Amino acid sequence: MSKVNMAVNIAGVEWKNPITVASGTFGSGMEYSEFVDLNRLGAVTTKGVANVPWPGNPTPRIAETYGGMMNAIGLQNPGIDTFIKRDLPFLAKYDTKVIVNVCGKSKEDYIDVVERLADTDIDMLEMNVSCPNVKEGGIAFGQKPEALYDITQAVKKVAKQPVIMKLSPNVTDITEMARAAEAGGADALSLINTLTGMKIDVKRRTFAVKNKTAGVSGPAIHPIAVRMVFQVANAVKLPIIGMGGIATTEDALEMILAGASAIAVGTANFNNPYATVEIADGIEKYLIENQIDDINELIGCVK
Amino acid sequence: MSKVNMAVNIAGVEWKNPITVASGTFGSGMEYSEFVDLNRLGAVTTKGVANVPWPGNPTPRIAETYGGMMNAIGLQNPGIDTFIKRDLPFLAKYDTKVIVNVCGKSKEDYIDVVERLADTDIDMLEMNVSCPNVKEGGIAFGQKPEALYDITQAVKKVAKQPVIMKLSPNVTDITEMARAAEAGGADALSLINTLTGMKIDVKRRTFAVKNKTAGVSGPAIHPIAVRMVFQVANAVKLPIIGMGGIATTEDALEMILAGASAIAVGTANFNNPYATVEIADGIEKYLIENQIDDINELIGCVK
Amino acid sequence: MGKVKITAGVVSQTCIATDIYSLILKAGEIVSQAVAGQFVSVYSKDGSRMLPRPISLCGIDKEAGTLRLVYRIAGKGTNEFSKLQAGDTVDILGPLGNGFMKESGKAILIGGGIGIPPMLQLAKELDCEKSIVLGYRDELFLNEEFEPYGSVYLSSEDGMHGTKGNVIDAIKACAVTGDIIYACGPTPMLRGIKQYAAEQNIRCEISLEEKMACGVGACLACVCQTKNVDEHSKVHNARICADGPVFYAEEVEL
Amino acid sequence: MGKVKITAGVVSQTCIATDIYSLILKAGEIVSQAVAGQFVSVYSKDGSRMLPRPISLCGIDKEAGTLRLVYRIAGKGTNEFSKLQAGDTVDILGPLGNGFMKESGKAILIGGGIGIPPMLQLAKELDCEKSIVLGYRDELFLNEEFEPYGSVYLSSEDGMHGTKGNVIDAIKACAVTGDIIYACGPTPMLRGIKQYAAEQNIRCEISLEEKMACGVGACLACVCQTKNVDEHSKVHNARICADGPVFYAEEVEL
Ligand SMILES: Cc1cc2nc3c(=O)[nH]c(=O)nc-3n(C[C@H](O)[C@H](O)[C@H](O)COP(=O)(O)OP(=O)(O)OC[C@H]3O[C@@H](n4cnc5c(N)ncnc54)[C@H](O)[C@@H]3O)c2cc1C
Ligand SMILES: Cc1cc2nc3c(=O)[nH]c(=O)nc-3n(C[C@H](O)[C@H](O)[C@H](O)COP(=O)(O)OP(=O)(O)OC[C@H]3O[C@@H](n4cnc5c(N)ncnc54)[C@H](O)[C@@H]3O)c2cc1C
Ligand SMILES: Cc1cc2nc3c(=O)[nH]c(=O)nc-3n(C[C@H](O)[C@H](O)[C@H](O)COP(=O)(O)O)c2cc1C
Ligand SMILES: Cc1cc2nc3c(=O)[nH]c(=O)nc-3n(C[C@H](O)[C@H](O)[C@H](O)COP(=O)(O)O)c2cc1C
Ligand code: FES
Ligand code: FES
Repeated sequence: MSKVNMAVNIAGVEWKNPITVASGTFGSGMEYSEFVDLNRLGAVTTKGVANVPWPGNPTPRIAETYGGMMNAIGLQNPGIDTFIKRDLPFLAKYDTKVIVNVCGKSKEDYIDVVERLADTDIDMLEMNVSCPNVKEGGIAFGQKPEALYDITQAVKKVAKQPVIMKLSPNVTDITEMARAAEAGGADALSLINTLTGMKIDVKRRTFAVKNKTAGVSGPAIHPIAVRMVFQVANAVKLPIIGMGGIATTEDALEMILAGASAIAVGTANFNNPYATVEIADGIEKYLIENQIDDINELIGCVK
Repeated sequence: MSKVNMAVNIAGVEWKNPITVASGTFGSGMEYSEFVDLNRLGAVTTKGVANVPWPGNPTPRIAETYGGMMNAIGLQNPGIDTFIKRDLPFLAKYDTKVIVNVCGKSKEDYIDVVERLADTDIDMLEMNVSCPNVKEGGIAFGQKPEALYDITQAVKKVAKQPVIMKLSPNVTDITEMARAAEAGGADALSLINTLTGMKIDVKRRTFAVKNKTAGVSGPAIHPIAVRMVFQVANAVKLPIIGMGGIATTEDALEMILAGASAIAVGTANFNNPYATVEIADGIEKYLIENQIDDINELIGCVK
Repeated sequence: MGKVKITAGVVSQTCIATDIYSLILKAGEIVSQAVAGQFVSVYSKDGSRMLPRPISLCGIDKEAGTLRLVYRIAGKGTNEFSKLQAGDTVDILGPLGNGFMKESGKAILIGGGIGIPPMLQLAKELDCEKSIVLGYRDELFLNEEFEPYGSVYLSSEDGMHGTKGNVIDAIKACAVTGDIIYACGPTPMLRGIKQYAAEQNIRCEISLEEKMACGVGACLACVCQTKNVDEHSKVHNARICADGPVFYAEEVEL
Repeated sequence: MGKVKITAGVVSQTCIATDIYSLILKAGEIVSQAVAGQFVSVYSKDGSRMLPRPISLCGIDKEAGTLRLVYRIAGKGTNEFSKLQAGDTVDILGPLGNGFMKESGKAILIGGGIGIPPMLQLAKELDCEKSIVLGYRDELFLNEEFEPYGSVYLSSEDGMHGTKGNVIDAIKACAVTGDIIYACGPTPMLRGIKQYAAEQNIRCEISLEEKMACGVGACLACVCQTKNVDEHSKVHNARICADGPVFYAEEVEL
């Protein structure tokens, strides 16, 4: 099982295979390392981390939805100090790339975290621009092209690692956002973040998630994610990490055929903690069965 | 089972209950009348009709998705003449309100259809503004507030029946669209139309639906629809017909609690042709069990 | 009575060839109205699959009140069905579509691959002289059951059974003749048959397939292109589920 | 060996009260490591439900290699589980969470409603003098199985069984005393017990519930508010799945 090339290059960083995990669904790798040999993953993407600890939202923070779930964790995180002291040394023990997902309430917050990470040996930065934006007036950076351009530029100025801008699907035109990130100097894009949803408990006549709205993820949103990856792949030159509802080998391949250079498994981890490695094996098998030597031949091949 | 009031008033039109069907999933009522007594529905909403026959898209036009489906029927329809001659007389035999869904490639197309319907005894008009827009350069009327305002105004000028503007969910801010429709004079809103998606057949390495992109519907999208109904209900004063993934009584109640005055059953008809009447019965039962006299008390009661 | 959705009881299920299953369902209300060429929509129990799967009627036993479906595992839905056992239930909608239009004269029944099952019920219903041409890739199934109803000719791609090649090769090799062709099978086969029938000036009915959502003519998912503007659509599109699945070959573009 | 996801075989399932089921699963790898107070995540077969359902261990039989789960039908997932029969399989992940911290001294075990099941395994594991207080709405279940392990006191809302009222009413009415309380049940009950324990100056462990996604501490769905900033979160949030589900009552806000 290794006559085929599974390695992909994302903005200059070589991953041994195109599989990572979606931020926030895999902690910092520790918890799932009981199920998955992290050495088997192309990269580990961490939970979003801010410059200071964030308490997150009140519970209930999640609800199940048809074919998926919704969450409003509210980006609880222990802050960059603890993260560097505790989580990075753990991840450093593995032969996998480390992508740190960064969140913040203002441009300065993001810059703060990125600067703190500059001299660590992480491999890539992923900017979660769907965080609650307090300074700029509450709207997320991810929903206005100008704001996205701006934050991309600001982060790029201080970043020492390649910067992945993570796009929100809650927009009219995802290609406009992708182009803004590209213009701002992004090295790669990841998409999609969650789609904003709501669930009401009809028995108790109240919101199922305390925060009222919550982000929908899981297989239910996969077709929307594939469409957006396809559109973005055909609009910009940047490498794309595709995510949104990937649970099987076929789901992952769909993303790659649509134009993603790598893929992330999120909600599916909760259903099947072995999903990542099963997908890695499945893609390799697909390549062999279809006599394709190199995964890179598949990227964006459906036009 | 009739001590409770199930009747709702949508823009001056009294429906006997808050149940209709989503345009395009129920033909013009004929086909499903074998399963459902159309007299049991508050209203029947027809498939989109244009000023002339449209051939629609090449096949395959649909694909199944996780917890839903996608379609790119391409608004095939026999044109307004046949519709008036054949479908309206059929619907007139039933004691239910008739909502005609209207599509067009230019403002003139819409006006044409609306004028032709002015002197028929249909009850309401629903404008599908997600149609391919040829004249204005390809983008749908439903994705730009100015365009939506404009078409709403134009249609209202000639319409003799109350006008429902049907909103597309493929936008950054659904409330902005709702406000544009309200400002343009809409009498009611319906939402959501389908979310644009894509599915790739990884075996054949081609698009599952010939049109490449297709509209995702069904239970998978329900939480997104509930969120949008909630947001719109809290942004405008217009009555809302909620739809998107409603398959059960609970799904329908969620929409009503979120702020919809009526609901439409779409994709669920394909899974269960009796869904509409089962939901009508289910809501009535809920009212009785919860000792609520009037369905109107529930509308938008979760805040 | 018309179309109904019912919960059918599984009487029995057997695997009759690699990945091919024969399922007998107790389905009284549907059985009494059904004719050869019609189909039922079969529903998954798994909630992640909303759309029903259209499957042709391979057998209609009015006395027993049962339907027989013969299908190939093609994906997740049919895979789920293949696990059904006697005593289980499965939801079905039917009877759907129009059956074959039975005409007089000597009949040629042609079935290719998983298009073979509906021809068996047709063979039983047709009261005339019949030649039955069955095309396989390799493994045979159902062929023996056709024996009582006419002369059976086989073709197989690998040449192991009957004529090597496809059904048209078998028709030519065995000099099969008739006044009317009834056919069901993959589109390339039907295209060949349509052309052959035109050349030979034989009337020809073919049963078509397309992805379906409603199965009852409401959603316009399953159209095929027709030569003439049809009455329902006013464009060159007929609905396979409601206007078909059987069409005169000359009336549709393949 | 740690946590694993396995396909467990159903040994048996019985309905032990209205909507309450007792399920015995063959689950070797998980059984060998499990202790009272831990739980497993149980997966639906139906693909429309992605998230597993956390269910406490009511019994751990190391020799037979089986787990016992006792649960109430609360929605679609547990309804699906209630249909499982001997010979079926079900996927489970475990063992999850930390068990009760077994302390010395006379123990009071308190279970309310569907919080009763985990107390049974705890009663078996605790090697000390035990008072067992079980609170019901109306119908009894499992109470007889506690008899061998200590003095059992009942409360019921309708007063049909034991003290009319809740578990605290029973404790007071029957003058139950002890050095350490172990409790599981609905939050209002736990809140009452926490306060009672504080008043009486009795150490107190409580088992909490929250909606879960991962069950292993990765997603931060299932937090509870803690008095002190905890080591993992650096905010006042502990993960019920990974840091609990059992906490010292004084350390959490309810
Ligand atoms: C009128 C009609 C009669 C049929 N009769 C038979 C029969 O007797 N025996 C038999 O084995 N097969 C028959 N088929 C094909 C059968 O419907 C498909 O093999 C089946 O739907 C595949 O479902 P799946 O979930 O296993 O595959 P998947 O590929 O997982 O299905 C995904 C979706 O595509 C649809 N789909 C996939 N293949 C087809 C197809 N060929 N035609 C229509 N929809 C498809 C499914 O219904 C489902 O909605 C018939 C099709 C039609 C239209
Ligand atoms: C640590 C722990 C141990 C538990 N032990 C038991 C037990 O031994 N016996 C028992 O009957 N129940 C127990 N529960 C509660 C049980 O998990 C829920 O009743 C069950 O998840 C309901 O699932 P459902 O699909 O039937 O209900 P639905 O309401 O349809 O579930 C929808 C979603 O909400 C979640 N959910 C609903 N209620 C709860 C709840 N009370 N706690 C956590 N998640 C919930 C479900 O897991 C699912 O994700 C325990 C819960 C936790 C957290
Ligand atoms: C519980 C949970 C927590 C998440 N936390 C984050 C986060 O911290 N930062 C981020 O960028 N995305 C976060 N996401 C979004 C995921 O990374 C991913 O973009 C989304 O869930 C879609 O992928 P999926 O359908 O495979 O889960 C979170 C998602 C879930 C379900
Ligand atoms: C097969 C199909 C055809 C549709 N045709 C139309 C249409 O003609 N006009 C329209 O406004 N919406 C059309 N829709 C959208 C539905 O009316 C509805 O807005 C959408 O499907 C969401 O509801 P659902 O999830 O209940 O199906 C169509 C949807 C489907 C599935
Ligand atoms: S499947 Fe809906 S029209 Fe044929
Ligand atoms: S359920 Fe994920 S952290 Fe507890």
